[in-house]
Formats: sequence, C-alpha cells, structure tokens
Amino acid sequence: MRRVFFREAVCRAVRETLDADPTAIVMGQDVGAFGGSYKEFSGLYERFGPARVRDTPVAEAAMVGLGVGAAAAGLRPLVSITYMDFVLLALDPLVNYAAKARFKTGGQIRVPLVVKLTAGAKGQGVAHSQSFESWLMSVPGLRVVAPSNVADAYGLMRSALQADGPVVYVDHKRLFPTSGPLDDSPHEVPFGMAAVSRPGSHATIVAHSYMVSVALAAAGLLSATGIDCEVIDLRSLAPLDLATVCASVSKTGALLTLEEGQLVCGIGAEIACRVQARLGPVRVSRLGAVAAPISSNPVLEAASLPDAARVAEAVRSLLRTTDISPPPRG
Amino acid sequence: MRRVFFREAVCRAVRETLDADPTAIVMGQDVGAFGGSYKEFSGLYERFGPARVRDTPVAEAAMVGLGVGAAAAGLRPLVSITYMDFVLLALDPLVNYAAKARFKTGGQIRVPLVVKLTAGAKGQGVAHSQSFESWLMSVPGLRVVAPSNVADAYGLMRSALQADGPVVYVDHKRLFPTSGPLDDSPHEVPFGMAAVSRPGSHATIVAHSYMVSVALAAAGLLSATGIDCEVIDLRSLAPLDLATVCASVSKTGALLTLEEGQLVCGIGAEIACRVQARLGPVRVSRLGAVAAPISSNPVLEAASLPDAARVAEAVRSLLRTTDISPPPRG
Amino acid sequence: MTASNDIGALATMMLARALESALVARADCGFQLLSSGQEAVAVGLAAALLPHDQLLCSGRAIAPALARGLDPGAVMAELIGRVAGPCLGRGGRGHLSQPSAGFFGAHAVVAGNLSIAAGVALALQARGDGSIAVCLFGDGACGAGAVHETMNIAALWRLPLLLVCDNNLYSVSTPRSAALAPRQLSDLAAPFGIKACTVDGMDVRAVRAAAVALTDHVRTGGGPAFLECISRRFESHSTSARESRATTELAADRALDPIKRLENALHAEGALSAQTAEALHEQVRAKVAAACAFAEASPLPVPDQAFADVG
Amino acid sequence: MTASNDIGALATMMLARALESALVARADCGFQLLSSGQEAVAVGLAAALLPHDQLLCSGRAIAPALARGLDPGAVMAELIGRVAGPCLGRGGRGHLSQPSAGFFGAHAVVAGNLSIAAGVALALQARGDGSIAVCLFGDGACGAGAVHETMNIAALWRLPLLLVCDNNLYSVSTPRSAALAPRQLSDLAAPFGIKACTVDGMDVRAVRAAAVALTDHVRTGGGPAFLECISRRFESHSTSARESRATTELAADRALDPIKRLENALHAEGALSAQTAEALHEQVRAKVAAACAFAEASPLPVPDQAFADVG
Ligand SMILES: Cc1ncc(C[n+]2csc(CCOP(=O)(O)OP(=O)(O)O)c2C)c(N)n1
Ligand SMILES: Cc1ncc(C[n+]2csc(CCOP(=O)(O)OP(=O)(O)O)c2C)c(N)n1
Ligand SMILES: [Mg+2]
Ligand SMILES: [Mg+2]
Repeated sequence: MRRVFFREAVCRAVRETLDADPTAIVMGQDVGAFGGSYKEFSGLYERFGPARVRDTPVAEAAMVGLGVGAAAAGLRPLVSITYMDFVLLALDPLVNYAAKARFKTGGQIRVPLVVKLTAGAKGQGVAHSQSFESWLMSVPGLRVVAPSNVADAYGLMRSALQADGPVVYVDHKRLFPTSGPLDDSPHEVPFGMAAVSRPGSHATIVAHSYMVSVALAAAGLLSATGIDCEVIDLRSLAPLDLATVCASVSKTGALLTLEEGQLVCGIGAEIACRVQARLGPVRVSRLGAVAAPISSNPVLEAASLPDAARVAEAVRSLLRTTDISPPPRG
Repeated sequence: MRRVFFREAVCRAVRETLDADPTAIVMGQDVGAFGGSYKEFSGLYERFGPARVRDTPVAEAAMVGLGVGAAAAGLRPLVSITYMDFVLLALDPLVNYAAKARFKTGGQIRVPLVVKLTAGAKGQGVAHSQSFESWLMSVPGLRVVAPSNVADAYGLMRSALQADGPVVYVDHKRLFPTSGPLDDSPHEVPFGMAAVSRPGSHATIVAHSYMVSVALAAAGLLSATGIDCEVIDLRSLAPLDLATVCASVSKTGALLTLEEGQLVCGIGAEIACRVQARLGPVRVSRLGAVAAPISSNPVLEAASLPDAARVAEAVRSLLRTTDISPPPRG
Repeated sequence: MTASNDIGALATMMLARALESALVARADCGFQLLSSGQEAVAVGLAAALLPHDQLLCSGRAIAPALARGLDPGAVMAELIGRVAGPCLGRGGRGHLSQPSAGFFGAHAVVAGNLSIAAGVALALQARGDGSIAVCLFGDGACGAGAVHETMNIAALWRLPLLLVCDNNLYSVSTPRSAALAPRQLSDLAAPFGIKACTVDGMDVRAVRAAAVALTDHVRTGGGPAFLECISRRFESHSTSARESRATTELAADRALDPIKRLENALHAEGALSAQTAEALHEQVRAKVAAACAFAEASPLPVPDQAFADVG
Repeated sequence: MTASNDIGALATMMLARALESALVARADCGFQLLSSGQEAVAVGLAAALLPHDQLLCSGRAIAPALARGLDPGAVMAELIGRVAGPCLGRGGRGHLSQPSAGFFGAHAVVAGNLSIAAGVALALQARGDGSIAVCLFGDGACGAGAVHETMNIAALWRLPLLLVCDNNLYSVSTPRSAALAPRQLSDLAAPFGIKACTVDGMDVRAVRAAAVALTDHVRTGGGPAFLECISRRFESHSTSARESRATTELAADRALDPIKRLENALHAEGALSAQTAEALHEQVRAKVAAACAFAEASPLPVPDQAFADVG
C-alpha cells in the first residue's frame, strides 16, 4: 500500500496490462516520449517502444477508427483523447461501429477497445471543458466508467483493459494531480459497482469523477451544521449500480444528484427517475453545470460549475422541501 | 387550406424563405436537381439555381462547418443531413462552434443556421435509424424542434429559418409520406410551445415527431376500453414547454413519456424530473427504444421500437400503479 | 481462389448478378444496395487476395461478399434477415460480415470503414504473417476526411492496407464531377507517397492485374496502396431510390457490361465454348435456386436473443 | 495596412513579442498559447489583407490578432478575461475574435476553423465585393480530415479562401515528421488543383511576398490557395505545457528570430538607423504599458450577464 498520484495509478494499470498482454497497445497524441498531457503514460514509450505506444496525428476520428478496427481484429488498444470535447470528432466509429459490431455481426466481431477521455473544466475554455458522460452512457453497447480516486483509477483501468467490448474510461483534468493510497498487488475494480464514499443519514449525494470530492467537501460543510450526508460514488455509469443508490436513498429519503455536465437529459435525470421508479417518490433535486458554455474566464468558469457551497445549499433546500405528497387527481 | 404531404410542407417553408430572403441557401447531399432524398426540396434547384441550392460531397463535418461559417458571416443556410446518425460526424462545428459562438464572442457573432436532420427507423439498419434528440437538446445554445404533422413541419421550419441562432430541425423518415391540411397564407409556429394533440382525462402521453402518431393510435386503442388519454406533442424540445405538459399532468395525475430514442438520459427522464419538480410526485413511466442497436431486420426493428400496443400497455400498467406515497424515512 | 482464372471470374460475376435478380424479385427484398454492373471490381480485386487477408467494403456489398467466397445461401439469408446468415440476420443489408472467411465486411456509413480497415491492417501488421487489409469504397467516400486521415496514418505507419475506390461516377444522384475536385481520385494518394493507379473497372482482367500488382506491393512491406476502378452502376442507387440518370446514359452504361465483355473476349479467344457457357449459366441458376431455398428455409431471428447480444 | 512596409512589420512583430512577455509576467496569465517566434507568419500574412477580408486562426492567436490591427489593450483585456476585451472577456485564450476588424478570429479546436473559414468565404463570395477569407492553422491541423473536406469543397466551388499553414514543425511534443507523411504540407493542395507554395516563415518579407501573390490569385477569382510557412515556436506549446525539445534545438531555433532578422537586414540596408530602432523599442514599450494599464482598469465579467447571452 503506497501513496501515488492519480496519473501514476492510471499509468501502472496500463503498464501492467502491456506487460501481461502482448496484444495491448496505446495510441494517442503525445502519449509517446512525452508521456501524455498529464504524464499518465510516462515511461511506457521507453518500456514498450514505438510499435506499442504510438503517437498519432491530430485526427481523433481516425485514432478511434483505428482503435476500433485493431480491437476488432485481435489487438487490445487503448486510445487516449486528451479532451473529452474532441470525442465529438470520433463518435462515428465509436457509436456507429464499435457499439454495434457485436450485435450486428451476430457475435462474430467483438471490440475490446478502451477509449480514455479527459473531462471537466480547468481554465481552458469553451471547447476544452465539456463533460459528455450522459451521452455516452446512453449508447447501447458502450460501457462507461469514471473513477474519482487513485484506487478506482487503477482498478477500473485494469477492468477496462480486460473487457470484451468497448469501454469509455473518463478521467478528469483536476484529478491527475491528486494522490491517494494504492495496494501494491495487482487487482481490479469491477464495473457496475458504486461505492459509499461517506456514510450519512440525512441526505444522499450521488456523483462521479471529480464531483465526488466536491460532494465530500460539501458534506464536510454540512456536517458542521448537523446535516449528515451520504456520498455515493457511481464509479461506473454504464452499467449503473442502482441498488447501492437505492439502498442509500431508502435510508435517507432525500437524493441530490450532482454532475459537472449539463442537467438536461443528464445523469441526474436518469438516476432520479430510476430511483423513484423503484422506491416511489422521494425528495429529489439535481445539480449540474449552468446552461451555458464554460469560459476560460476564472470568474465565469467558477460561476458555471457546482462547488461545495452550491452543493451544500442544494442539500439544505432539498431538506427544506417537505411536501412530496401527490397532487389532487383530476 | 389545402391537404399536402409533409415533404411539401417542408419544401414550401424553405421555398418561401428563399423567395423572401436573398441570403438564404440550402446545402446538402442530393438536395439539388434530385430534390432531396424524400423530395422535400423538390423544385428548389430549378427555381433558385446551383448557387443557392447546393449539392455537397459526402462530408457532413464540412457541410455543417460551412453552414456555420456562412451563417456567422451573413448568410442564412439550411444544411440537410439525410440521416440523423451522421450528425455524429458534424457535432464539432455544431456543438463546439455554433452553439458557443454568441457567448464566446460576447455577442459579436450569431449563427442563424438550420441543420435539418432526419431521425427514426425505417428498415435501413443500425447506422441509419437512430434518434439523438436528447443529446442535441442538452447543448446550451442549440434550439431543437421536431414536428409531428404537416402544419407544424411548415410553421416550425418557417420559424427556424427566422431564428437568430442555430436551430436543429428534426423530421422523420416515416413522416414524409404523411399528409395533412395546411393554411395557404404564410405563418409561423413559434418555438417553445407544445400542443395538445388529443384531450383526455386519465393519463398524459408526452411525445414528439413520429411518436405522436403512435401515441394517438394507442389513445384510440385505450379509449375503446374506457381509458381517456391526453396526448401532448412537444413540437419544440429546446426550449421545452413545461407549462403545457404540467397543465395536462396536474389534470390527469399520470404521465407516460414516449420517445423513439434511447431511454437512458433521454427526453422522458428530463420531462419526468421537471414535471415532478413542479407538481410533486405523480405516477410516471417512460417508454422508448429497447437498449440495443436497431437492425434493418423487420422482426428486430419492430421489436425494438415503441408501437401503439406497447404504448397502450404502458398506460394501462401506469394506471394500475396506485402507490406513489413516499417510502418510510430512515 | 476460384476467381483467379477467367472462367471462375465469369462464373462469380454471373452468380452475383443472378443472386441480386433473385433478391429484388422477392416481396421481402426491402431496401438493398445492388452491385449490378460493378461485379468486375469486386471479383477482380478478390482474385488478388489470400485466405487470411481481410476485405472491408461499403454498404454495396453483395458482389464483394460472393467474390470473397461467402456461401450464396448464407448471403441471401442475411440479406432477407434470416438466422442462417453469417450475422444471424441482424446485420442484413449494408452490414454483411464474415471475418472467418476473410470478409470483415460491410459498413453502411460512407467512408466509415476506411479507418476501421487501417486498424485491421495494424492488427495484421502486428501478427506479421503477411496478411493485408483491403478497403473497398465508393467515389462518394473520397469527399470525406476519413480518406485523408487514413492515408496519412497508413503511410506513416506503412500499414498493409490496400484502398480500392469503386468509382461508379455517382454518389446517389450527385455526379462525381460535382462532388470531387481531383482529376483522378487516385491522385489523392500522391501527397502521401502512396502508390496508386486507375483502371477500367468494367474489365475484370484489368482490375485483377492491378490488384495483383498492388497487393504484392502492400504484402511485401511497401506500405499502403490506392487503386481506383472506374465502373458503372446498372440500377438506381438503392432499391428504394429514384433513378436520376437519363435512359440514354443508362443504356450506354449497360453496354459496358463486364460479364458480357469477358464472355465475348473468352469466346473470341476460343477459351469459352457455347456448351461451357451454357453449363455455366446452368450452374449459376442452380446455385441461386439453392441459395434462395436455403435462405427461405431459415427462420427470422428471435428478438430477445438478439437484444441480449450487445456490446 | 500598417504592416505593409518593413518598419511597420518590424514594429508589429516587436509589439506582439513584448505584449506576450508582459502577459506571461502576470500572475493571472493562466493557460496561454504564445506566438513568440512565429510573428513573421502572422505579420507577413496580414500585410496582404484588405480591411474587409476576414482572418480566422487557431488558438495561437495573439500575433495574428495584433497583426490584423486589433487594439493591444483590448487584446490584453480579453486574454486576462476583462470586459474591455472584444469578446467581453468570455472568449479569452484561444478564442480572440473581432469580426468588425476583419478578425473573425481564433478557434481552439485544431483544424476546427478550416470548414468555418470556407463558410465565411462562401458568404464573402455571395457578397461579391472581392473580399476573401484566410484561415491560419498549424501543421498539426494537416493531419485532420477537415483539411481534405475543406480543400475539396473550396476547389469545387472556387471559394475565395486562402489556407495558411503555420508549420512550426511540432504538434505539442510530436514532430511534424512523425505525424504527417507528405514531404511538404503544401503538397496536400495539388490533387485539388489548388495553387500552393512553401516559404520560410521566419522571413517576414518572404511570407508577405507569397501572401500578396496568393491573395491576388484568390481575390481575382482564381479559387482557393494554400501557403505553407516553415516557422519555429520559441516557447513550450502552452504556458502550462512541458517543453519537450532539447535546449540545443531551442537555441538554434531562437537564432532564427524573425524580429532580429528583419532588424539586422534593415540595418545592413541602411533603412533603419540606431535612433529609429531605439524609438521603435520605446514606442512598443509605451504601447504595451498602456495596453496593460487599460486591461488592468477593466473589470471581470458579471456571470449572470454572460450566461444570458447564449445561442
Ligand atoms: C456518412 C454518410 N453520409 C451519407 C450517407 C447516405 N449514403 C448512403 S450511400 C451514399 C452514396 C455513396 O456514394 P459512393 O461512395 O460513390 O458509393 P456508391 O453508392 O456509388 O456505391 C450516401 C450519400 C451515408 N450512408 N453515410
Ligand atoms: C481536435 C483537437 N485535438 C486536440 C487538441 C489539443 N491540442 C491543442 S493545440 C494542439 C497542437 C496543434 O499543433 P499545431 O496544429 O501544429 O499548432 P501549434 O500548436 O504548433 O501552433 C493540440 C493537439 C485540440 N485543441 N483540438
Ligand atoms: Mg459512387
Ligand atoms: Mg505546430
């Protein structure tokens, strides 16, 4: 058990996979000698060479297309796209081919591809700050995971690199510099299992990726005022671990969904619906980005994203809402 | 007031706009002499010539990029993409530029562009059958409309071609051959206004585009068994007319959301959340596509999409659910 | 390879033409993309391929699938959505696939298979057994950026990839001249240092000769190559699309029929007797009848099984 | 055009360099893409443009914005997120824009502005006043399919579009040679029949001469053109990116400084006296000081106003 940086945890999982699986390769912009934008591939090029750790041109569509084709034909590629914004250039091979290959070929073709996307805002402006997890998790055939901490970054990447179909691995600009404990022995974190990051009894906050730390910070603020929040880290968005979320909400009776992306047709909407479909009405509220582009302007960026204070306020007003009785029938 | 085909209503709105506005142009694959895949541009090439009705190469990214740039620089382009599946190739200019231009330039640049997309399944298989409205309506800066009938096809297209920002106009393969009455005098259907397609008292079915006719057919089946459904045609997905939906649901106390696209993070989830945020708990259920690719196989396609029978059954089971009382607090 | 000799090529082209006629004659034919007129491109190309090579193509995939040696009955079954198809009837039109037969297969997104094929080539390169990937696409695909991104990476990485443009001069109703600026589409390869040539796609011998030369180049580590074949489409874009060409133009196109052309040549050369020809026609008729019967006998898929097989 | 003469060009290059130094010296500089070393490309190009032309560029936009004549104070204000910026401080780094000044502006998506620029060219063509659109992009953008799709349509439609590749030999850490197969990037234009050439991007006179020739070609209805300028980036990719190049390589690059090069040439030609040079430096210092003061005096934006201005 050592303390490592998030980027090191990602790197270790990829390195161990390339060591163990000769068909595993990495492709992306500046993933080679440079070691990746966040040093998350540092040392891999030196260890595995240019045939297995490949710098690509700035051509996201072809990068993912090559990854899909290579995976379908027997390799296990990890394709890295440094900004999730640019997966918009690569959705055709991912959605129209990879997600459908197994179904449309009657199981003849599998696409064991990992597409690593870095989401979130950190001062880089309208085209370098977006979070599209809700889109990707809605695509049948895609699995989507999004670690919030070092241990999950490692364990989920290990699982992603062993999956038999396409996996979207979402990390976050603000997570790479964070650090945490990591078990020295190789291990996986299975898909479809959320984690209780903080036990609590008054309200449930459901989040993933960087927003988990925001939720925990908010829970800290609230506990000072006697409000005890449970924080659920989804970890896996597709498949989604509804059982863990429902167990928490049936205990607390209040659900706040938290995401860095847009609220409209977002993750929170899906979770709120599924939880209530299973548990019946509970107090629910959703928090996400303001419905506007995310500027690199520090004032505007800060104002457009959820922070601990806003999360705490959202929980307070959620707990203020008492009336969840049905309206009069017409 | 004459009876015209859906495709003629679209064509008339575009023709009238090109007549009135010398800056208006049409771009797309086979929109010229061929008149569009569904004859929805028939006669425009002959009337306005190759400079204003432009056949393009198969290059969706550049088609939309050119439309965005032309709109930003003073033209009013309509870019047609025959299959919504292929907007996946053009999301970068649409989402990363058009939707953000006004905000990021401080209002210096507006993008009065209409992107016409044909959604839905009609026997053409996994990459020619998808519906991505939920993705597009979640993008701040995009307006999304989706007519279900001839009158709205005309009126919403007129409005789209007069908007001051980017509009996604969604039509449907199964709607082009339909016909209906259309007022002879030019008129618009404003954005953000849903319509009550069928008044009813027992349950509210909310749908858009082709699914409205499926909802109406289901309402017909149900009325035979004494269940009286109100059918709301959203018409506009962004902005969304929550007031009309809530007025109906507060009357019926039961909401079925119906969409042809995927349920996960879908339109139904958004509507269900917003309605309950405003009205408190109501009986809700969501119906959409099966979570699988849509095959061209007639049996599989039919099985993967909502039809009148499934909608009717969903309404019946929705009305069977009585318990919407909150769960015990922990 | 059955098509490696002229009689075999003739037989395969005849089979493709006849199978399509049988297909469109069916009430349940539905939306289909036919190869009629373009058989020589698929057959001439396939003649240059080895068993472990992989062929990828556009949605216009019937002749390519048969040329690659897929069973006509299985192909027919897939096209009408029966479980005896290689994709269990789920892929159907535009998505025929049988990798075990070296036919990675069709993808109905125009230019969508180009980067996929480069990925397949990357996997084959890693395997190192000299197999190559071949991507067959239409002229319309040459307007897409995928051509550029794929050629650039394939050239940089010296991928064993042959790009074959089946240029039938139209993208649906749009003439190639109105959609593509290059004088020849094979010119697109030049900036990347990719070996390229253009041949008459209605002459199966010319296609085969060029394909053999370029596959050798690719197979022996020369990096990617680009082959343009000028062909003619005899039917409208799809079974559900209006015909946009003048009847005079169509008549002139049909006069170039690659099947008649080879048959006549062989007759002239004394390589094909009237009896052999009649026997061939008879064999093809029999094969198609058997294929239809086989497909007919196969059931439609069970939705729940299909929907369980995703991702 | 202020930069149409050598002294003006020198002054503008010095201004860009000095403004960037002042910017990076600030605590609130944040993530920025600097033009340092590449000033001659922007300035030489801008010298060939007319007031109604529109310049679009990549995120590396500071020298292009100043070369196009934007007010240094407004530029500085935008870069540090103040409302006195032309985008009210919302666009900021990578998204500078002022269409009224002929600077349609920056877009931080690599190759993202290419098809947008073609659309602007289409609008200018329709206006018919002889204005042209110019898109400045990096070598990295040449790996993207957008280059292909844009050149093809621009050539077909004879759009008044000049594509200018500022080839600084790197995409972040990736050498151009590892990312792009063509011998010269201007070779990419050939298949489309697009007039193209490659010049030394560290020589502002060479850039200007080529830009004048190609803008004339485009302006007079000759259709699109492509100009490649070989340049050097003096700083790391961005203010937040690690430097990946060897110090020896960097030193050699910096020895090619386009500002010193022009200054020395003018000295040698007796066209720039020591006093004039000193006066120029003094003017630039003053302009930059004024720009910083102006930006400093401007407030940060009010979120609710900004968020109301969407779509
Ligand atoms: C990306 C994309 N855009 C549009 C379409 C619709 N479409 C199907 S086939 C076709 C024409 C393609 O022409 P070409 O590549 O020459 O192939 P051909 O049909 O002539 O064999 C088009 C536009 C598509 N399938 N994919
Ligand atoms: C589509 C896209 N992919 C990746 C990036 C991240 N990125 C920003 S600048 C850059 C390098 C671009 O290199 P080049 O085009 O040569 O411009 P330069 O930075 O050298 O001026 C990259 C990869 C991006 N902005 N857009
Ligand atoms: Mg064609
Ligand atoms: Mg560069």
